[in-house]
Amino acid sequence: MSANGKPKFAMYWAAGCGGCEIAVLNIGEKILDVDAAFDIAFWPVAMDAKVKDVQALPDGAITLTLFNGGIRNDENEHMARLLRRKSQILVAFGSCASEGCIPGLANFSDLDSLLDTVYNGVSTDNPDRIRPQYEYEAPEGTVRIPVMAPVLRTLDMVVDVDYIIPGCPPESHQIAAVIDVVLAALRGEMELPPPGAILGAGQKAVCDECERTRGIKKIKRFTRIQHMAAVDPTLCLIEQGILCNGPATRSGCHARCPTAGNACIGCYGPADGVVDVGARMMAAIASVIDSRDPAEINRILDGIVDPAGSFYRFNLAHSLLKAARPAWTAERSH
Amino acid sequence: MSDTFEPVIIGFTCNWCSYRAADLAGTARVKYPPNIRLIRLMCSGRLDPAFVLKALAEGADGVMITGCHPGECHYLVQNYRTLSRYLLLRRLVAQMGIEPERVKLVWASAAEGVHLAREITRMVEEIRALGPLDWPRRLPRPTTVPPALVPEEVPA
Amino acid sequence: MSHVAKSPPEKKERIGVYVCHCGTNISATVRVEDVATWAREELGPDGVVVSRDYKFMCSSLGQELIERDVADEGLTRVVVAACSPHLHEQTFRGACSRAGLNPYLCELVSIREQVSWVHTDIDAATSKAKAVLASGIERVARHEPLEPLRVPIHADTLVVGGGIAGIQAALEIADSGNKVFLVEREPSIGGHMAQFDKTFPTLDCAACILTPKMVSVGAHPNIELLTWSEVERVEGFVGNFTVTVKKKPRYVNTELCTGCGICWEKCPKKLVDEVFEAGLGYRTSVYTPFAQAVPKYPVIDEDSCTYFLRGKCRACEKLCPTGAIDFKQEAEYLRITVGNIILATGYDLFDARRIPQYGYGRLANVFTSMEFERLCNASGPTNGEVVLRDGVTHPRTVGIVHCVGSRDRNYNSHCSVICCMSSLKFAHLVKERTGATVYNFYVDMRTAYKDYDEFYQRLLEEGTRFVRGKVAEITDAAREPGEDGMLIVQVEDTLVGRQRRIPVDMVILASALEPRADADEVAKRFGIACSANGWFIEKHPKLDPVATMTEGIFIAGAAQGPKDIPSSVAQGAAAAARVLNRIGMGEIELEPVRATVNPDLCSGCRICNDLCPFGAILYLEDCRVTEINHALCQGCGTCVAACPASAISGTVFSNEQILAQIEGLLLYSVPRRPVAVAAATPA
Amino acid sequence: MTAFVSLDTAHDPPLNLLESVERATPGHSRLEMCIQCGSCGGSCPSGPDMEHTPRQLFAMIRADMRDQVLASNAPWYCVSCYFCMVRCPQDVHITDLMYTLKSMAINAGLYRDRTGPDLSESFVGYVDSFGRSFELGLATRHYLRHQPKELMGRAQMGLGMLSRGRIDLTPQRIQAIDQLQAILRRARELEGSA
Amino acid sequence: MTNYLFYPGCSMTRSSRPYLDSLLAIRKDLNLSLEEVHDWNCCGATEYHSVHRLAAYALIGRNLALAAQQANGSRTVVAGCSACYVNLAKTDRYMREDALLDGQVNEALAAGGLSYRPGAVAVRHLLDIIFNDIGLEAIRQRVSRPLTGLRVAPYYGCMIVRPDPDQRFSSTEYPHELDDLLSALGATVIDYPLKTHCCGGHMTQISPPVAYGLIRRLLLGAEQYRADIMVTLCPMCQLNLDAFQVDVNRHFEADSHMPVLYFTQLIGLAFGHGAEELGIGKEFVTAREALSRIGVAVPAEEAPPPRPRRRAKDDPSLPMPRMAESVEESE
Repeated sequence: MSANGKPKFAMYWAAGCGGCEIAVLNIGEKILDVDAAFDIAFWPVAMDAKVKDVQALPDGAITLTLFNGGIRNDENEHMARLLRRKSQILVAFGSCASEGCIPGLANFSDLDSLLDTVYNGVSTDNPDRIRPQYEYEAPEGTVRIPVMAPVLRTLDMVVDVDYIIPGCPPESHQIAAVIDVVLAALRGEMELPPPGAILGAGQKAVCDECERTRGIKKIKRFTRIQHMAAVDPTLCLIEQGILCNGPATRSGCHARCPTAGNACIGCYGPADGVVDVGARMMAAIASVIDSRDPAEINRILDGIVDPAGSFYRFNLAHSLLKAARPAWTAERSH
Repeated sequence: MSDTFEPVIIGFTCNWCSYRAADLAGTARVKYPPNIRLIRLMCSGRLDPAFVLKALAEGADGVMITGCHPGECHYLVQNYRTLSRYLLLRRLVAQMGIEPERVKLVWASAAEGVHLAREITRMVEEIRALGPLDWPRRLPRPTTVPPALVPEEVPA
Repeated sequence: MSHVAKSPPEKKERIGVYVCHCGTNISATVRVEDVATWAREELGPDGVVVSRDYKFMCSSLGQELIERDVADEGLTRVVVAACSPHLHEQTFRGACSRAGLNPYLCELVSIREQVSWVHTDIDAATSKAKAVLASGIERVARHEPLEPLRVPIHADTLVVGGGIAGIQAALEIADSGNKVFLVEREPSIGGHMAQFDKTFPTLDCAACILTPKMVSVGAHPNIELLTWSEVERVEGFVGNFTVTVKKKPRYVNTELCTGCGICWEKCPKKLVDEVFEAGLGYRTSVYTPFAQAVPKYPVIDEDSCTYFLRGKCRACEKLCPTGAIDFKQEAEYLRITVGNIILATGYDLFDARRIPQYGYGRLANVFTSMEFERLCNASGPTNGEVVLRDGVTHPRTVGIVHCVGSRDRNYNSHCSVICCMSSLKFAHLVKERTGATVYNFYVDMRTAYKDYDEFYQRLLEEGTRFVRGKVAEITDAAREPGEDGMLIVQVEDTLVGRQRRIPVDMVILASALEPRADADEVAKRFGIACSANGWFIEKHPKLDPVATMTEGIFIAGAAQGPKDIPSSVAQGAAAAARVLNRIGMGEIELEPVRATVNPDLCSGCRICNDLCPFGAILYLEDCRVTEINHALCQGCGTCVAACPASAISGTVFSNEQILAQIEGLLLYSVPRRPVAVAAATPA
Repeated sequence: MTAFVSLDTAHDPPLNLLESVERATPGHSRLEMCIQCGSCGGSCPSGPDMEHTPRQLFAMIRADMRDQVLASNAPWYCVSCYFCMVRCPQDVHITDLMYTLKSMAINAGLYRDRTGPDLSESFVGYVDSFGRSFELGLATRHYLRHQPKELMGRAQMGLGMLSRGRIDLTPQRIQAIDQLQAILRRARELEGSA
Repeated sequence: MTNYLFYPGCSMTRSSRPYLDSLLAIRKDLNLSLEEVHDWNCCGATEYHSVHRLAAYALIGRNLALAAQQANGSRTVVAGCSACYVNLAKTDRYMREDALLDGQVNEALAAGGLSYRPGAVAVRHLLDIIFNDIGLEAIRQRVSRPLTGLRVAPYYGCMIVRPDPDQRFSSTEYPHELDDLLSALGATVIDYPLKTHCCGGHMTQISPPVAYGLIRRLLLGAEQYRADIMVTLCPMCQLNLDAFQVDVNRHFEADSHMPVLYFTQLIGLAFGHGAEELGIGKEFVTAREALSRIGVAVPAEEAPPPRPRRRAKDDPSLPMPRMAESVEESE
C-alpha cells in the first residue's frame, strides 16, 4: 500500500508493438476507475517513471503488473525479473508476453540474418552496412544498449506468471472485465481466480463464437483468401479451402476476423487443453483432406503456403519446438 | 560425425499390425538395434503430430510412425489420415530446420516382423549418419550481459 | 502455464513396480535386479513405493506378490515389466481386481518381445528396459479407473449368402432355437456347390449331400428365407443392427405358386443361362435355376422377358393354373433387427477371357472348370455326356490346365486352393465317362488335407498323364503333322527341360477363385475391411478366423479366402458357434477404449465429423456440438488426434498418458554410448 | 538397387552369380522370384533349339553354375519376342536378363559358338563408327564368316535388295559422329567393361 | 494438322524403303505432319544390348535427348519400326523407374553435351498414332477404293505389343488395332492366331534353320486361314517373311507364295494411290496377283457366318462363351 492507501499498479512494454498499451487506454471511462482505484507506480507509456524508483520499492509492493511484450533482450529479462519481485500479481498481458506473437516468428531465423534484414534490407540505405554496437565509447563515456537474445522467449519462460490475458491485443471489453474482477477482489467482494488462470477470454475455440454455417469437411484444394474470386460470406472458411486457425484458437474475441470475412489468425492463443496449436491445426487440416493418393495429397498440400508460419503465427515461441533450429544452433556456435 | 553417437528413436506402433510385428520379431528372435523405443497406439490414426514434436523437443533424434498397409487398416481407412498428416508434418518439420528424414512413415503388417526390424535398422543407420538432434529443453538467453544491466539476483 | 504432461497428477500415486525374469528369457539379456533397484532408488519421486523382480510374474505366486502389496502397501497403481500386453495384460489386470484395485490402473510394459529377445548388448538392453519401465510409470500415474462396456445382444441373426457356408451357419443357429434371416441374391439357395456334379476326394454327388440341407433350410421354422433379395443398408452396432433388405420383384405370387413348372415349360423366350449353367446351357425368362431349387418358386427376369421388353406375350400368366403370375409386383423393403451378422458371400470365378493365349471364347473346345462341372453334371445341359462344343463328339484326348489366373502376378497372386483337387477330379471323370487320354498340366501339385493325396495316388494309378509346367499357350495353328484340327497345348515339360506341343481335342481351364466383384462395396456396407487382394479380413489369421474387426460381424466360407467345401462348412459352423455364444451371454463386454467429446470444449467446428468409418460421430445441430456413440466407437482414436480443440479425449490412450509415456522414454533415456548392434536378420 | 558392375572386378565378398546378374540388369529384374513354372520355356519360339530353357538357366544361376550358364547357347537364341516376359507369372524381366547373360558371356569369353557374339559385335562395330547400321556390310561380313555355304543364296538376295533399291553399297554416317562416340566411350567407362 | 517428331530408324531408310515411301504418300490424306529427328542414330536393334548394356541405353538416350531438344509443338516421337519403338520407349521407361540408370545415362550423354529428362518425350508407334489419334472414322471417310474381297492376315509381330512399357495397345497377346484398321479399309480380316508370334528376328543371321522354322509357322498359319496377303508394320518382320520366303520354301521343300505388305501400303491403295507410288513391286514375293482381286465382289460363303440368334430345335451344339464385345451388343 502506498501513502495514499491505494494499491500500486504497473504496466510494462517489452518486445512488442505497443498495441496492448493502446488497448488498455481504449477501455474508455473504465480507465478512470483504474486511476481512482490504483496508484500508478510504473507505466512508462502513460507517465514518466524511472527503473531505479521501482528498484527502490520493497518486494511485493506493486499489487498488479500488466506485462506486455516478449523477452527478446537482456533488458526485457531484467525488467521481467524486477517486476516479478516487486509485484504480487504479475499478468502476462497480450499475445507477445504469453505466446510470443508476431515477434515470436523471428524464432524461425537466426539473429544475424534478422539484423541483416533490418539494417541491410532493400528498404534501408546503409552502404557501409553499419550495425549498432552493444557497447560504444562516446566522449561522455561508454554507451551500452540492451543485448539481443538469440530467440524470443515468453514471460513464463523467464519468471513465474500468475495470470494470462490473451489477445493481440486483448479486446478492451475483456480488459475492462478483468479490471472489475481485480477491483472486486481488492474490495474483498470476491476471490481471485486460481493462479495460472486465463482471464478475459473464453474456454472453447473461436468456432464457438463464429456465426458461419459449417458442414462435413472434405477438402480437395487449399488456397489463400487473397487468391479467391469470391468468398462465401456465410460458409465456414475451411470448407472453402481457406486456412483458418479458429478451430484451435481460444474464443473471446467474438470471432472478429471470420465475422469480418477473414480467416482467424490465432491471436488468442490455444484453446483450453490445446498443447500445441500448430500440431492441432496440422492434424485437423490433414485429416479433412479428401484423398488417399500420396501424390494427390501432396498436390493438395502445395496449396498450403508456409504451413509452419500459418499454423504457428502467434505461438511459435510457446510451441513444443519453440524455435527453428537455425535460431538456437547459431547461438550455440557462439 | 563421431561413430560413438547412439541415436534415440521413438516409434509409434499400431496395436493391430506394427506392434504385433514387433512382438513377432521378438518371438522370431530377429535382432535390431536397441536405439528404438516403441509406444503402442490403437491405430496409426491416433498419431497426433504433437506426439512427434514432443518427442523431438524432449531429446529424440528421430521418430518412426508405423501402421497397417494402405487398404489393410483394422479400422478400415484410418491409416490414410495418418498418411496425409505425415506428409504435412514432414513439410512443417523441414521448416523448423529438422531433416525430414528424422520423421519416417513405415507400413508393416502383423506378419512383417523381419521387415519392421530391417526398417528400424535402416533408420537407426540413417539417423546415426545425420548426427544428434539435441533439441534444447530451454531456449538460450543472451550471451553477454553488460555490467550496467546485470539484474540483482532474485530468489525465484 | 506449461504443457499438460509436465503437470504432476493431482494426488500422489503409490506405484508398485514388478520386473519379470521370465526364467532367463528376459534376465539373460536384461539385468533385471538392476532395473528393479534403479526404479526403487531413482523413481521414488515419481511415486514408486515398491519395486521387485521375480522369476515368473505370470505365475500364481507372482500374481500374489501384486495382490499382497496392494493390500499391505496400499498401492494405487501397478506396473509390470514383462512380456507383451497381448499375452498377459488380462492376467495382471485380474490380479489387480482380485486385490480390489481397478484393473485399468495396471500397466504392462514389454521388455521381452521388444527388448531382451531382439537385442544382444546387455548394457543397452538394460538401459532400454529402464526407459520402457519409466514410460510405463509416467503413464500409469495418469490412468483412470474404468469399467468395461456392456452391450445387450439381440437373439436374431442375419446370414448373408445361401451357399454351403451360409446354409451350414443358418442351420446350426436355427437348430439351437434362435431365429435366422437368410438372404440370397439368386432365386435359389445352393451357391456354387449346387452346380457341381461330384465332390472330391470322395466323389459323392454334390446334389445328394446338398439338397437335403437346402430342403431343411426351406422348411425350418426358425429360418426366414429371403431369396432374390439383397442387403441395402446396415445401421446400428453389435447386439442391435437394423438391416434393410431389398426383395426384388419375383413377379410370382409365392402364396399361390405351387412350383408346378408349367410357366417355364411354356415360356417362349429361351436364352443362355450365364449364371447357373455358366453359359453352357439355356433357360427361359421365367425360371428356377435348377430342378431342386429352394424355394421352388420361379422368378421372371425382366431384362429378357418379352412382356417387359415388348409389352406382349404374357404366356405364363395365361397358362398358370393358380394365377400366381403378377406382373405388377414391385420391390419390397424389409427392415429387420438382428444382434449378429454372418457374411458368407462366396467367390467369383476368374474370367478366362483375360488370358488370350489360352483361346477361351475363340477356340470352341476350350472350356472353363465351371462349364465342365455343368458338362459332366447328370442334370446339366448334356445330362452328363462329356462332349465337345458341337454337342456330339466325345473327346479322345483332354488337357486340363491348372493355375489359370492363380499364382500369377498378371491376374491373381494367390493360390486358389481347390484347383489342383478339382482338376484331379475332372481327370477322373473324363476318364470314367469317355476313356479319353487326360493330361494334367500343373505348376505344383497341392493336395494337402485328409485323403487328398490319396486321391492323387489314385489318379496316377488310373494312368492320367501329368506334365509339370505352366501352359504357355493353346492354339489351333498346326505346325507338325498330327496337329491339324486339334488344339495344341504348348508347354515346357519342366521335368524334362524341353518344350512340348501336345495335341488334344478338349481343354479344361481350372480358373481361379476371385473375391466377389462387389466385395469392396459389401465390406463397406457392413463396416468391415478387405485385404489388398480383395478378400474379407478376419480379426486374427489364426486365432480368430471367422470374426472381424467389427464387433458382431462374422465371415465364413470363400468370402474370407479360397476354400473347399469341408473348410467352408467348418467355417459356417464356427461362425454360428461364435454367434450362439454371444446370444448365450445375453450381453458382451467391450474394452472401454473409447473416444468422448467434452461438450464444454467442443466448438462445433465439425472437423471430426467425417473421420469415423463406423458412423459413431454425430453432430448435434441445435447445440452445435459433436457427440460420440460409445457402442459404435471402436476406439481407434483418429478423431481424438484430429480434434483441433483437444475436445475429444480417448480413454486408455489419452493425450496425457501418451505424452507422459514419451517423456518417460526420453527423460531416462540411456547415456549415449556405442552399442554393438547385430544387423536385422532372423537369429 | 541395380548397378552396372564390372563383372570381372573382384568383389569382397565375391558376388554369387545370381547377385551379379541381377546387379548387371537395369530396373529390378526379379530373377530371385522365379518359381520354375516354365511358362518362359513353353512360350519361347526358339525354345526347342536352346540347350537350356530360360527356366533351366535361372535354376543353374541359382546353383551358381557360372561357366555352364555363360557357355549356354540359349541367350543367343533369344529373339527378343518378349513372350516370356509378359507371360511370366512372377514378372521376371527375362528378355532383359538374356541381354545381360549375353554381354556377361562376351566379357567372360565363355561361349562355344562365335556366331551370335560376332553378329552382335560387328553390328556394334558399324554403329560405333557410322552411328547407323549397315546391312550390306553386316550381312556379307557375317555370312563370309559363318554361313559361307549360304552366301550364294544371300548374295542373290543382296542383289535382289539392291535391284529393288532396298539396300545401299555405302554406309550412312551421322553428322555428329564424334559426339556419339564420346557418349559411348563415357558409357563404357561407367559400365566398367570398355 | 497434328505434327509429330519422326524417328525413321535405319531400316526404313534402307531395306524397308517402301514402308517409308508409302507413309510419305498417305501423309497428306491423313494430314499428318512428320518432322524427322535431326541427326538421329541407330537404336541398337536387338544386338547392342548384348554387348554393352549401358552404352546401348546411352545410344538410345542420344536419340531421346535430340528429340526432346527438337520438340516444339509436339513432344511425341513416332517410330515405324517396332524394334526402334520398343527400344526408345523402354529406355525412357527404365530411366523413369531406375534413378541409377537415369543418372548413368545422363552422365554418358553429358560427355556429348546432351542430357535427357525421362518422360520428356512420349514414344509411340505409327499404328498407335493412326489408330488412336487419326481414328478409324477419318480413315473410312478417305477410302475411295475399298479392299473388298482381299483376305488379309494382320501380322503385328512381337515388339509393337510386347513388352508395351506404356500400355498403349489393347493386348500383349491378341491385339485388334491392325485388324480394325484393315477392316475399315474394306478388307476381309482373318482371325490370325499367330498375329503376335515371332518372325525369327536375328535368327536368320545366327541359325537360319531355326529362323526358317519360325517363318514357316507364320506362313502356314496364314495359309491355313486362306489369307491372300500378310500385312505387317515392322521392317524386320517384312524382311524375314518376304525376302527369306524363297529360302524357307527351299529348306522345307514347300511352295508358299505369301505376299507381305506394309499396312501403310494398304492404306495407300484404299485411298486410291498407285502401286508404284506406294513402293509396291519392290517385295520379293509379288503381290500383283493378290491385289488384282481388289474390287472383285466376295462370294457369300466367304464371309464368316454370324452366330444364329435362335438355334434350330434339333441343334445339339452348346453355346459359345460370350466375348466382351458381344456382351456389349446384347446390352
